[in-house]
Order: sequence, then structure tokens, then C-alpha cells
Amino acid sequence: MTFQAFHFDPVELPPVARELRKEVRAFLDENRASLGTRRDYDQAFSRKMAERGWIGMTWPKQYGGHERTAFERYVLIEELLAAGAPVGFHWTADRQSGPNILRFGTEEQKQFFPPRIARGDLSFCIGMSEPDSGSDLAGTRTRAVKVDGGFRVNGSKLWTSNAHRADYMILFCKMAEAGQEEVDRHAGATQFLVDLKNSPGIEIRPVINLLGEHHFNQIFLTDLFVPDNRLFGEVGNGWRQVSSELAFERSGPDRFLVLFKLLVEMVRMAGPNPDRATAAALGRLVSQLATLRRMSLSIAGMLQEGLQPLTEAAVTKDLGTRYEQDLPVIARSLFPAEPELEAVDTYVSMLARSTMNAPRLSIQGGTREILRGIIARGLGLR
Amino acid sequence: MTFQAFHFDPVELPPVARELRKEVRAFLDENRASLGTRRDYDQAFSRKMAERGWIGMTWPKQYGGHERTAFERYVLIEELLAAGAPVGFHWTADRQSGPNILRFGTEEQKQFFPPRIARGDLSFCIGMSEPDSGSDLAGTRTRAVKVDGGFRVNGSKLWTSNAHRADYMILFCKMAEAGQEEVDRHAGATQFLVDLKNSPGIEIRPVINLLGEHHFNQIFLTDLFVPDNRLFGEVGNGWRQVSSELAFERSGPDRFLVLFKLLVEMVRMAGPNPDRATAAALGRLVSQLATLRRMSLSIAGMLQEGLQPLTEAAVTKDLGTRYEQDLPVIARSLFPAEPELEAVDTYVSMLARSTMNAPRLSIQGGTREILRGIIARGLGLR
Amino acid sequence: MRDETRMLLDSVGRLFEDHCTKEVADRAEAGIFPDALWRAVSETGVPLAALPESAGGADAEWSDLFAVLRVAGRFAAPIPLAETMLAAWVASSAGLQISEQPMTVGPVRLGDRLTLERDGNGWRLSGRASRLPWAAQAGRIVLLADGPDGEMAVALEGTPGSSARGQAAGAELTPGRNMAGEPRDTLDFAGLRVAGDAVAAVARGIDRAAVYRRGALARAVLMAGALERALDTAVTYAGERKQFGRPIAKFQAVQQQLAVMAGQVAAAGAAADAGIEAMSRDDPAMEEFLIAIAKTRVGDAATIASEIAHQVHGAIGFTKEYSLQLSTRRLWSWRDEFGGDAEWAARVGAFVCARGADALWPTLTDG
Amino acid sequence: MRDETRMLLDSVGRLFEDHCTKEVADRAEAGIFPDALWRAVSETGVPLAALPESAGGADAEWSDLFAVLRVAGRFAAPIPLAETMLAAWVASSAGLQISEQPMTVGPVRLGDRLTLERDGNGWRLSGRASRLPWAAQAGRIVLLADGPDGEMAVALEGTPGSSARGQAAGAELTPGRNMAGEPRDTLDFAGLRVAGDAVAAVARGIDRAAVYRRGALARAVLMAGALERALDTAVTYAGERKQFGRPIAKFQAVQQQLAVMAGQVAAAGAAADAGIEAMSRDDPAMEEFLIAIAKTRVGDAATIASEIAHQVHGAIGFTKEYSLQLSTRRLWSWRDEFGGDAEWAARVGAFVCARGADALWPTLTDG
Repeated sequence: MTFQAFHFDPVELPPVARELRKEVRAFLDENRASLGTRRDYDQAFSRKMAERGWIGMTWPKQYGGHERTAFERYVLIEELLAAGAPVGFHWTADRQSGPNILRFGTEEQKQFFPPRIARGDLSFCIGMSEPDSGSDLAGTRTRAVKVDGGFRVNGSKLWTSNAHRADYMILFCKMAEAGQEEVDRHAGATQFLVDLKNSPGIEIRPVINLLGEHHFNQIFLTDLFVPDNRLFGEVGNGWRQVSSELAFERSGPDRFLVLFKLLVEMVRMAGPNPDRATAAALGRLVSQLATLRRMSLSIAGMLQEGLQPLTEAAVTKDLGTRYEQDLPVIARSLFPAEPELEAVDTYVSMLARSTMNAPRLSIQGGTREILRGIIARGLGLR
Repeated sequence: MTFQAFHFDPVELPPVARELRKEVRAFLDENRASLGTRRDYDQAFSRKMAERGWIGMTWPKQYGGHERTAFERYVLIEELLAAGAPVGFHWTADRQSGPNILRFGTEEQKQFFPPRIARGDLSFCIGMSEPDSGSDLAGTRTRAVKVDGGFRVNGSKLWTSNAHRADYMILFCKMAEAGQEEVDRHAGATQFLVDLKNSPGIEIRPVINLLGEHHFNQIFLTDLFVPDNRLFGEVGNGWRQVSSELAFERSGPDRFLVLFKLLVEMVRMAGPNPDRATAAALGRLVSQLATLRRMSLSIAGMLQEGLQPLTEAAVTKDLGTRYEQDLPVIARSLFPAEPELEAVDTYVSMLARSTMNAPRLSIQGGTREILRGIIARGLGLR
Repeated sequence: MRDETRMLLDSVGRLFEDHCTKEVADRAEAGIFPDALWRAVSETGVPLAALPESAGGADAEWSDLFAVLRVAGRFAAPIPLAETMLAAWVASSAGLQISEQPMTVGPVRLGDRLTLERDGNGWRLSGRASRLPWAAQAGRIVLLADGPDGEMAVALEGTPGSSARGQAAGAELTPGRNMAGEPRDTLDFAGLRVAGDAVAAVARGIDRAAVYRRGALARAVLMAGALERALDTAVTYAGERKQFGRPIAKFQAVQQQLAVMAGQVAAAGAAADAGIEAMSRDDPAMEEFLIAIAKTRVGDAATIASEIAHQVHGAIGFTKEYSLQLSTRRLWSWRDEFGGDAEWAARVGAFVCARGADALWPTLTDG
Repeated sequence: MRDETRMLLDSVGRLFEDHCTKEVADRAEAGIFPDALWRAVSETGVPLAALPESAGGADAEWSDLFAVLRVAGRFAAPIPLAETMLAAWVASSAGLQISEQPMTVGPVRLGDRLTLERDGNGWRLSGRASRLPWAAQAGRIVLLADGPDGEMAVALEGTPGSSARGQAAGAELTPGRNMAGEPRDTLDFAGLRVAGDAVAAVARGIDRAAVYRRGALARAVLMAGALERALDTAVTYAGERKQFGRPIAKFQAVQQQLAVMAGQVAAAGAAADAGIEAMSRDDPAMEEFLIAIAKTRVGDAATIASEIAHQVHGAIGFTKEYSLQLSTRRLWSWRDEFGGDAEWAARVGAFVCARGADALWPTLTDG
């Protein structure tokens, strides 16, 4: 009997991370006006962070990074998220695209992209999902054909967050023969670095969400030409390249701090001397959050050691999502109110936004069923 | 679009049922000493009920019944259950075995069994599950071979409630050829009426549950001889005979009144003026219970009309079990206590019993997964 | 169900199906009142059917009217149908003028309080009515206010179309909306002069508490309908959407989730029915208890079911384009209107606790 | 984890695996103390390891001792290991005699209160200590009582084997058990005469609150272990048990449920670890906060995980014969000992509310 299916070894934050926390708090205090607004995509804010070396902070210095620890990055991003800082411009590039380019990119790509990301000059989006492939990437239909000097790509992408604002997209598609309209499920998956701002053959249409906001897009690619030097990684290696992102994507504090401000407002509503039942309900939530943070930090420790704790990341994401989706439900029951998006009262408007945003949380980063399937595999059940 | 996947049409209890309720309450009041004890199997109590015509009450008069409505029976049993009356002696016979014999039995069987059940003379148990077939009856291994004048049965049954006390068992098994040790999954399922008290070849061993109680048994059948006149229904028709019981078995108030006394004690703990959170938590439970009762009553109406609302019964059972399994959890959170089986305090001992009994509720009458599978089939998903 | 009821429901069902298109819903959310839909509904006579025949009604059963609301809820009909029914009931019973136009009724929040003071042969109305449904678009606004000798009903002429911040029916209007984009406007009255014939004492039992309670039931019944629609949408989607080479309906995890959702939807329907029946009991305390159960149970069902519906849909369900949000945004809004489930559940709990533990069973089985 | 710690855990793991058989568990439940198990554990030095070397201990870290408790929880070891550790800590720090025999410590319930009064050069002890673990079987009972000048520790000689109702350690003993059948005996003292050298003022910070808090953490850690065992049992069973012609582990519904359980088990382990680390902070308020989080989170995990474990097992899990109940009955009992999750959660909530909303984030990230 091994007993411990998964590993969440204790980690202690190094002193340098504690120091950094103070710096970040001071920085956030200086930039208070940018926090907690609905304007999440703010290049000027990202540039300020870049100036302090807070984008690409764990990357090698030769590629524009700052060679700091995963723990420091952890502290930085949890502080940013808890404060509601507008990190949308650099978020994807810093978390996924940059590290992935450093791992799978050509030397020229590593010279070109990461330094610009770290300066706050380039933003990225991820072109993965399609109308018929959400959880199931094998269903991808977008296809690339080798042509002289590059590739010609046709197809469409859906749910591409921030495509209407990003500079580059890492495009996931399949290799096909010239003239081939349909690709099969097992064709070689391949990625490209697509310049969204300067490529003919790209049409981006907004997909408005149920809050009336524009984050998602549908992208139509019609004879898009991608030059050879923007092939990303190896032809046919797209699968492996993508799955290496997932531990990063799933274990971070963004998986349980999206609605943190609602918890803060709940504590405010409770006042300094809540009754026992209210205190207990809040206490259970705080206990979940504190534990999630510990688990997430433990994963940061494993990432720092170069491990890929995919199952542990799925556990943390699944628990984090459950906790966050319960937040507005418990808020309603403790502090009943008619939620109203435009309310002046912070709690009331936050309750509305949280309620309406909650469904999204169990979709992004892998649906609940997919995550639990990964955990079940970790248990040896499949 | 049909919109209403399932039907729970409103029903109103007829005046005769309301009258009966008063009678039952008076009867229970007279027999107060028998209520709410752990002694659930009490033939003397069943005889008293039989004297009033309360066993087999909906059956034809010619077979010892009283030709009363399903609504009257509904009222009777919900009153018995809510009061914690010791109905174990006649419960299975009254709910399942009697109606099934009236439906599938020979004339001789109909003359023999139902009148004796209705008099409180005979008790029944159900020999269905086996070590390797719980939810999956096709896995049944007990096999019957035709011999001169009857059948010879070999095999074993598990989880047979009350087998150590019952007079008869309705045995579910498969037909085999002489000498055949293993039967295949699709062999003809067949039922027998087995006299447990007067048949050689039956060994009954107790299976103690985690409360230290003896309800379950394991039964070993070694060359058990069952005469031809105790073949029940048709050879090969066992499946259909069994599934017709399920709507009865799954929709009754026993699917949400097992732990009713705990709810009563919770109301007592709350006192006449509970705080808002306590009132709301109790109110949610009462709202669930009232709704379950309405759904169950609606099914009684359908049974009265001769329908077989199997999906609706599965819905009610699933919701009822969820509600009852949540009861001790919510009790603990509202009125914290260290549960203790032998406590003098009614609430504390009931909390212990309820906590330990809760797992059983989602096993008996079909596991959660099985019930939800039936519901999914009702939705056209499978 | 009686045959005439079934015929009525079939015909309004077809009417809503024809009129409640996605376009109508989107336009309504953009502030354009669906006149054609309202006219069609109005022509059926349903909005005023509860009135006596003498008053232009049909002496209809409340149970039939509320059954229509369930259908309206299914189709997310963006009109003040429940509000008009309740407004007509209050105004007509008090002997006030009603209107064929959409009406609304209030206050709809417990904390709001309106007062009437004598002013010559007329009255002056003061106070706030928050988040009144469709107030800016109603032809008539029926309000309950505290007069010198008890509760009084006031019927104000509306000023349809005044959806901008400003004046409406002589009050300061602050437009608002619920999470589904339905108008919920706040009216502030600062001693508004109201003519004598627009004010009357309420009929016995048809008072503010009754409006609040039946308003809550109306929301529960609308939700029961919206839940049926959301289930239908999710089941249909699961059958069509393919992942890993087969419809997601074939995955056991999806089946089990939809089974849970179906159970909640069925329970919501049953609880709403019980609330509807309670209106015919002529026992306000028991009516309130059963409606409280309905609002609580349906509200809980809405929470569980909407989560599952979105989970099954994935990203598509999160878009404005797709219709699921027409149901789920209404569920999220309606569960907290006329009091949320926490408030009504506390009322259920207070009711049974006041009667005591040993009365719980008789209370549940009464009737 | 340090190498010596890992070696220690490996060796006690083997020890428990050898000794904690189903038979030993059943006999313990029938009232027969597992002497061989206790002797084996005692020989490792673990029960008294926290004491300074001068007092016969090993100056061991509490974190190592509590890591051993997690292993004991896995194997459902029916001995007062946590109680002996805590009793030794209290008695030794107060300068009182300890024992190699199993010990217990109390009071373990918030409402209980013991008092000491001077009587010549000795003392008189009064009051009740409810549901003291293994009180009838302990060689020494260490109690915290209110003396004339503050809290004092009392070390009473036990009377092992006195499991019948009657006298124990000079007190009236009412035997009891928790849902797992572990002894939880109530002691009533009516002015029991205690010698002067069996009573001493408590060491600073090693008082009743500290015992209650670390007792709660001990239960959380034991539960974290029991949860691991229950998961292991359920996963193994699902792989072996066949229904519909294949192992139930292959059904997606079972996989999804076990995945949920595994998440709860992982969270419980992480929360327990955080509580253990808190003991080294030398900050009683923060220690209490983090232990409160641990007891709350592990308690919630126990509730969810034990339901799933039983659901996956079906009927077999409900039998005394099968081993799952050794874990789940303990989880159901332990979650409410030394304060249940409702009590500790309220403490977490009160702590953060007292500090205020804007201090929530700094509180969570402190350290």
C-alpha cells in the first residue's frame, strides 16, 4: 500500500519571496487606481511591471528573463490576482507562450519573442479550441499545407480569448496534403506562431458572453500564409507541446482567486462579530482557500524542481473551481440580496458578476469531467 | 419540445384517506410503547394491524385483501414510518411479495399466500443479490435444475434482509442443465417461493453491519428441493417479474422517512425562535421533504391507475436518498455534538445512528449510479 | 388537469413559441418592449382573466393563470404577465381602474414603504418602490401604501416608453435591470399628488403581504418553466454535441449529471404545483407556508440545475448567442426576486419551529 | 522530509501493519486493550519522544510525532497514542511524573471544568471530565484543572482494566465509546484527595487551551491518515469488484466519484500538514488559526470522502466484516472530538472577521 496517491509536499517560501511580496504590495499601492476595475487588459500596466522585471521573471537572462524562482513568481501573481490587477495584456504570454517558446522554439524565436514579452511589448493568445473540438483536441480541423517558403493554413478557431487584442497567436492545427479538406483524428498536430496584426487571411469576429462582454472570438483563417521560421516546434509534435503547458495552466492561484474579492466582501458584510453560523460558513471557505493555496504553492515547488505534476495540478484546479463556484451560492445564503450588475453597492454588484461568471470557471483550463478523468488515471483507474 | 420529461401530476387525497389518517393516529397512540424502539420486527404488532385490515389493504377481498385505494395505503404507511412503528415483520410481504404473487402466482399460490400475509401469519424476504451480483442481476449464479416433482437449487444469496426471521423467501435464480456448475449471463431467470423454515438444504449465516446489528444474511443453498407448485411465475420470466416490483420499492415514503425522527429532533433543538440561519437551514430541509412527499403521493396516484412509473420512482428515490443523507450532515453543522450511539440524549444518539445508517440509504433500492442511469434512459440519453 | 386548462396551455404555448424568438428577447433586453407579443397575449384574455366577468375578466382560476406563467417561463417571455395579473387583482378588488396595457405592481421588496396622506379630496404619495418590474414601460402602476386607516391601493397612470432616467408616473425613475436584462426600475415619490378616485382601501386579504407572497409564487412558477426549458436545451445539446467521436450524451458522467438536473427540475415542478394549489385554500398562513416551500425548493433547484446545464454545455452555453442564457440568467434573477430562497426558507423554518417539533408531521400532512 | 523522519515513518508503518490486524481491531472494540501493539509502539520511544532527553525523551520535533499519528490513523491503531504524547508533554513540562504505560489527557470537551482546592499539603479535585479517551485503560490520567492561582496539571495513577462502570483513578467512571468503539469514558470527581506531588502549576503556554488545540490537530492528522486508507481501500475494491462484466473502476461514474474523493484526501493531507507546521511558530494565536483551518478542512473532507467510499463499496462496505468501517467509523467519530468542524470553522471565521475584510489577504499569506 502506498497510501499517498498524490504528492503535495510542504514547501516554505524563501526569504527572497517574502521580500518580493512587500515590493509587490508597495507597487500595487502606488497603482491603486488600476486595480479592481473591469479593464483587465492594460498594456501600460504591463509595461510598468516589465520595468520591474516582473514579466518572464523565471526565464533565462539571455532571453530577456530575470532568472528568479518559481516561488517569487508565485508570490507575484497571487498578489496581483488578489488585488485584481489588470494583467490581461501579458498574462498568457507570461504564463504559457513564453515558457513554451523557450522550451520548443528555435534559437531565432527564442531571441525574438521572450525578450519582447518580458518588455511588455507583445501579447499572445492561444488558438486551440474549434467549433467541433473543445475538450477533444483530436477533433481539430484546421489544417496546414506545406508550400514554398512556409505553410498555408485554412480553418477556424473558436473561444480564442483576447484574439482581437493580442499580437500573436500560438495556433494549433494539423498537417494535411494540398487539396485535402478533411483531416483525420490522428493526423500530425503542429503549432505555428501567427502574427495576428500583420497577416492577410485572418478574420476575427467577436463572441459576446452572457455578461455582454467581449473576451472570446471566432477566428477564420483563409489561406493564411505562415513563413517557415514561424513553424513552432516540430511538425507532428503539437500534442506534446500543448500538454506540457497544462500543469502551468491548471495549478496557479488564478484557479482559486478569480472571485477572491467576493470573499473579501463577504467578510466585510459579516462585520467584526458575526453569529456562529455565519462565522462557521466563512471559516469553511477560508479553510478551503488556505488549503488550496498551500497545494498550489506545493506545485510551484515541484515546477521549480523541473517536475510536471499534471495530476496534482488537476486536483488543485478541480478543488479550486468547486470552491469558487460555491462562493456565490454561499454568499447568497449568508447575505441575501438581489444581485445587480450595475449596483452601486460593491457586494451586490460583485454577487451578480460572480454568479454569472461562475459557469466559466469549470470550463476554462479543462472541464470538470476531463480533470476528474485525469485524476482517475492518476489513481490507476484508467 | 415536450418540456416535461417526467410526470408528477397533482393528486388530492380522497376524504376516505383523511379519515383513515385519524384512525391510524389513534391506533399508534394506543400502541405508543411499540414506537421508535430498535425492535423493528414484531409479529404481534403486525397482527394488530392485520386485525384492522391494514396488511394487504389494496388486494382483492377474495385473496384476503380489503380493496382499499393506493392513497389509503399511502397514508397508512407514511403514518407508520413517521411514528417509527415496528413494521418489519410484514413490510416486504405487504409491499412486494404479496402484490407480486397476486400478479404472477398460480391460483393455488394466490389462495395460499396473500391471505396468510394479510393475517400477519407469514413474513417474506427477497433472495436476489449474490456475492457477485448486486446491481447486476445478470451476474446471478444460483441455479435451478428440473428434477422429478420440482427443482433442485444450488448457490448462495447475500444481503438477504431478515432471512433469519422470515417464513418465506422469493428466490431469484437461473435455470440450468443437470450437472451444470456455471450459468451464463443470459440464462433464463426464474423465481421460486422457498419455505425457509421447513426446507432441508438451507443454511443462513448472519452478516453483521457496521452498527453491530444483524439484518443481513448470507444464505447457502445446497441441493435445496422446491416442489413444482412453488415455482413462482414462469420459467425464464424472472427478470420481468422482478422489475415490476421496482416502482413499488422505490417511490414509497420509506425512501425519505427513514431518518424523519432526526429532523423532528432538529426542530426540537432549534426551539420556537431559531436564528435566521438555523431557520433557513431547517426550512430548506422541510421544503425538500414536503416536495418529496408530494412526488411520492403523485406516484401512488399513478400506481392506483395501474401505471408503472419506473422513472418517476427512480427520481423520487434518488432525491429522497440525497435529502436523507444530507440530514445528519446538516444536523452536525447546526447543532454540533459528539455523536454517541448509547447516549441518553435523544438527539445525540439519533445523530450517531443516522450518521452510521446514512451509507445504507444509497445502496438499498438501487445505487445512486443505477437510479441515475434509469433517469438518463428516461431522458432519452441511453 | 381539466380539458379546458390543457387547451388553454396548448394555445398559449403555441403563441409563446411563435413570438418569443431569440430576436424578440434580444430586442427586449435592448429596451424595446415586445408590443406584438403583448397584444397577442392580451387577446387571449389571460392577463385579466382572474377578474370577475363584470370587470371584463373571466372569473378564471388562479391555478390556470399560474399554469400559463409556467409556459411563459419556459419561453422566457419578456413581458410583465405575472405583474399584470397581480396588479389587476389588487386594483379591481379595490374598485380601481385597470388597463389592457401591461401593468406592474409593488412594492416588491420587503424594506420598501410607501405612505399616503390626505390632501383635500386627493392624496399625496411618498416613499420608494425599488426595482419594480417594467415600471418604465407599464401602462398602469398599482402600488400598495400605508394610508391613515390602513393599507390602500393606488393606481397610477404609467408613461410607457420612459425607460431613461427621469420621470415616470409622476415619480423620479431610476432605471435598472436584473441579470437577465429585464427592466427593474426604482420609483421615488416625494409627495406626488394623486386624485381621489385613483386610491382605495384594499379588499380584505388582498394586501401587500398577499402580493408579495403571490409574487414570490409567480417567480417560482416562472422558474419551474425556465428549468424545464433549460433541461430540454441541455438534453438536446448533449445528444447533438460530439466529443471524442460520440455524442456527449453517451458519456456516463454527462448522463449522471443530467439525471441529477432532471430530478431537480421535477422537484421544482412539484413544489410549484403545491404552491399553486395553496392559493385555493383560503388560509393565508398555510398559503404562505406552502408558497414559502415552493420558492425555497424551486430556488434551490435553480441553483443546482443551472450549474449542471452550463457544465454540460461548456463554452457555448456561456455565450449571448446561444439560448441557454435566456433561461439561466432568468433563473439567477428570479430566485432572488420577491424574496430569495434564504428569506423564504427562514420563513418555512420559523413556521415549523413555532409550532414545535411534535407538530412537524401534522403540519406536513395537513390537507 | 528529512531522511530520519522518513525512516521513522517507514519503521512505524511496518510496525502498525504487522500489529493492526482486523482481529486486533475487533478485540480492542470488545474491550481488550492491544498490549502487544502498545508495547511495540512504546519500544520505538515515539509516545514520549517529545520530552527532553533528561526526562527520558528524545527532544523530538512535534512535526515528526504528528507524522507518526498520520500513519497510526491509516492503520486505525486502537491505542491512545496522541493522548499519551499530549499527557507526557503536559505532565513533564509541569514537572510531574509520567509513565511508560498508555496515558490520557483532558478535559477534552470545552464545557467541562475541573477544580482543585488546597487540602493540607495535598489537594481535592472536583468536577467532570467527559468522554476521556481510554480513561479506564490508561496507566496515568493527566488533567488540567483550575487551581486557586491559575491552571494546574494533575497526574493521577490509572487503574487499567477498569472498563466497567465503577471507580477509576479514584473517580466515578461511566464507560462510553465513540462510533468506532474506542473507549471514551466519563470521570466524575467529587473532592478526590490528591497528593501534593501529583499536582503542579502548568508550564507557560502548555495549558488547557494548548491541549485542546493540539488534541484537535491530532484528530485532524489521524483523520488525514484514515482518509488515505479509505481511498486506498476504495480504489483497490473498485479495481477488483466486477459488475456488468467489468471492474467497476472502469465505469466513468465511479472514476469521477473516486477522483472527487482523492481530491478531498489530498486537501486533508495538505491542511493537516499546515496545522503541524503551525506548532513550530511559537505564536499561539496563529497556531490556533491554522489548526482551526486544519480541523475544519479535514472534517469536511472526511464527510465527503466517507460518503463516496461507502457509495463505491455498496453493501460490503456496510458490514462489520469488511475493513472499510475501521476507517470510516473513526472519521465520523474523530471529526467531532476535541471540537467538531462547525466549532473550529466558527473560530476560523471569527478570527478573520475580527481582523476585518482588508486584512484577509495578509492573514492568509502571513509567513
